[in-house]
Amino acid sequence: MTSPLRLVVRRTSDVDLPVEVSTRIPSVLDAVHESVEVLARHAFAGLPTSPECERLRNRLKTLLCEALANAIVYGHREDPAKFVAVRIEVETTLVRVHVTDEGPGFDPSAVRPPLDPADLEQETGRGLLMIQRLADDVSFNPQGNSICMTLRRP
Amino acid sequence: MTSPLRLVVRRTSDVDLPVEVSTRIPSVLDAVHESVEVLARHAFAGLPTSPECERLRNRLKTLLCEALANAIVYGHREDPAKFVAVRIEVETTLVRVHVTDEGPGFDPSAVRPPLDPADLEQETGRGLLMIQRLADDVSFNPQGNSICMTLRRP
Amino acid sequence: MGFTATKDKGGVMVIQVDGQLIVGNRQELKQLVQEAVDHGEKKFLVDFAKAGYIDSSGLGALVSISKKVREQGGELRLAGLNEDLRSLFELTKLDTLFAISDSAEKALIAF
Amino acid sequence: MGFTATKDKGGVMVIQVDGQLIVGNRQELKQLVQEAVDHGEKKFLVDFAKAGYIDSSGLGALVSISKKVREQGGELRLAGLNEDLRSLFELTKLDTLFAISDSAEKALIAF
Ligand SMILES: Nc1ncnc2c1ncn2[C@@H]1O[C@H](COP(=O)(O)OP(=O)(O)O)[C@@H](O)[C@H]1O
Ligand SMILES: Nc1ncnc2c1ncn2[C@@H]1O[C@H](COP(=O)(O)OP(=O)(O)O)[C@@H](O)[C@H]1O
Repeated sequence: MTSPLRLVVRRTSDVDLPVEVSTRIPSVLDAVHESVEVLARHAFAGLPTSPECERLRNRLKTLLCEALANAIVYGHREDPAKFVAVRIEVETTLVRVHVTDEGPGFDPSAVRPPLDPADLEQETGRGLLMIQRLADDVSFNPQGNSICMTLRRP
Repeated sequence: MTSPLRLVVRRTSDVDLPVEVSTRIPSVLDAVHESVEVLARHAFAGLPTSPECERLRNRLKTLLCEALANAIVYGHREDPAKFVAVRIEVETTLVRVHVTDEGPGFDPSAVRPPLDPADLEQETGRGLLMIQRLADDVSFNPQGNSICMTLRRP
Repeated sequence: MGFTATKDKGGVMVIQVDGQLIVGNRQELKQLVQEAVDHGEKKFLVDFAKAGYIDSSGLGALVSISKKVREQGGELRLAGLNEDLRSLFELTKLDTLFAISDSAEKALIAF
Repeated sequence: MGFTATKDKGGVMVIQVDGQLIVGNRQELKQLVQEAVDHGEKKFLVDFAKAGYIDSSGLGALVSISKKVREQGGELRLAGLNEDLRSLFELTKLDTLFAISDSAEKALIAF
């Protein structure tokens, strides 16, 4: 004789919950790596470990490195008493990363990356170029001290 | 002949990065479970899966259930157009959970949980009691519509 | 998240709580027990061995179903509570209201 | 996070990038190569097979060490770049500056 079995499975509620992860990072280049790892961990918590998501994670980390380094070096002249504000909006279809410094800002449209063959041996100047190509969308506040980088989620 | 091996291991920077996880939850009781799971996932990202951390995680989830249910039912009368704001501060030694509703607030010191033997069959009234006993510290804003629950991390 | 109900050989409805018993799913538990009571079931065991967390609404639901079962001359037992879950019953004094066994096996013998 | 340098039988310094090459650790790479160059090493291979991400500071460091190695009459090759890492070299046009091989094995044959 088998015993009767009843299974009650609850409907899963379709909550589409946008979560924000934010922090303030001291303006020290040595803090960039740890900060990037911590932020990526919290922002992408629960993201599967598929190769596709791993790529998105690495893309986010590169973008964070670029924006943090610029905020620390140009925005704050590496003054450890100044903090870079990072806010990551995680939604179902996209991730928006805001990096804001307390510096004077700049005009991103005036930046010329070293793409000429004669300039390729320059060590710097490729940060914005990489941001513009790695992010699905990039915008700045009018002052130019706050960048917003958008990534579409796979 | 063995080849010479050199290993450069970078000093790990001791960044103690406080991270904040926040969201807004529609005032629907059916959204509580999913919200609690999502919040716990983001807040405790990277927390090891030791039994001790699992206990902390479950304690956080119970606390979130209590505070969210109260905000939704008493603060917002289950009006789905109103949102409960949740902000979780994650620091090395503690976690602080803020739950804020747009309601009138209340006086928590006036609440009497049903602890008398004659009252034990009451179905409700145990939420604040559980919060006070599960959290390491509890405080309210003066209006009583925002609770802050602190958990010490193991 | 959900409940699995199985009737054991001794005629006890064993209800396993899967994951959590909280404000979001306590209605399902109440409904499950109500239907079983309407069906004439008398003996209930709620097993928390696979439960991670419960809230005060979940405790309230247990108070409610235990009342319902007793009114019909039945009996409800709880089992499988880990240390933390058990402490919730203690701090609310509900440990004095419920018959709590360490394990489902022990509870089934006690019926 | 770090670099592992091994000298292979053919006299090539193989530098493995572990995890990432970014603003926070590029100085270590530059220092490592500088010391090896000072020591008379001529052939360098930077292997990215175990690297997850790099930033523009990391690319800058590669530009810098490749210049240094060339000035001493040496040779630097890159290998093990996955599709995403490789695309960073393409979009910065640095793929025209570096000798890039698919794998460390192929790069070692090319020296
Ligand atoms: N947050 C910022 N505040 C002020 N100026 C900035 C900021 N970010 C970038 N810049 C300016 O833009 C220029 C280009 O930056 P980038 O493309 O990242 O290259 P790099 O940082 O290697 O110079 C910098 O040299 C700097 O003048
Ligand atoms: N966010 C809130 N806004 C207004 N009143 C609240 C709020 N939270 C709790 N209360 C009041 O405190 C009382 C006790 O709450 P609680 O201990 O959680 O038990 P229960 O929710 O089961 O009634 C509630 O009945 C309600 O009157």
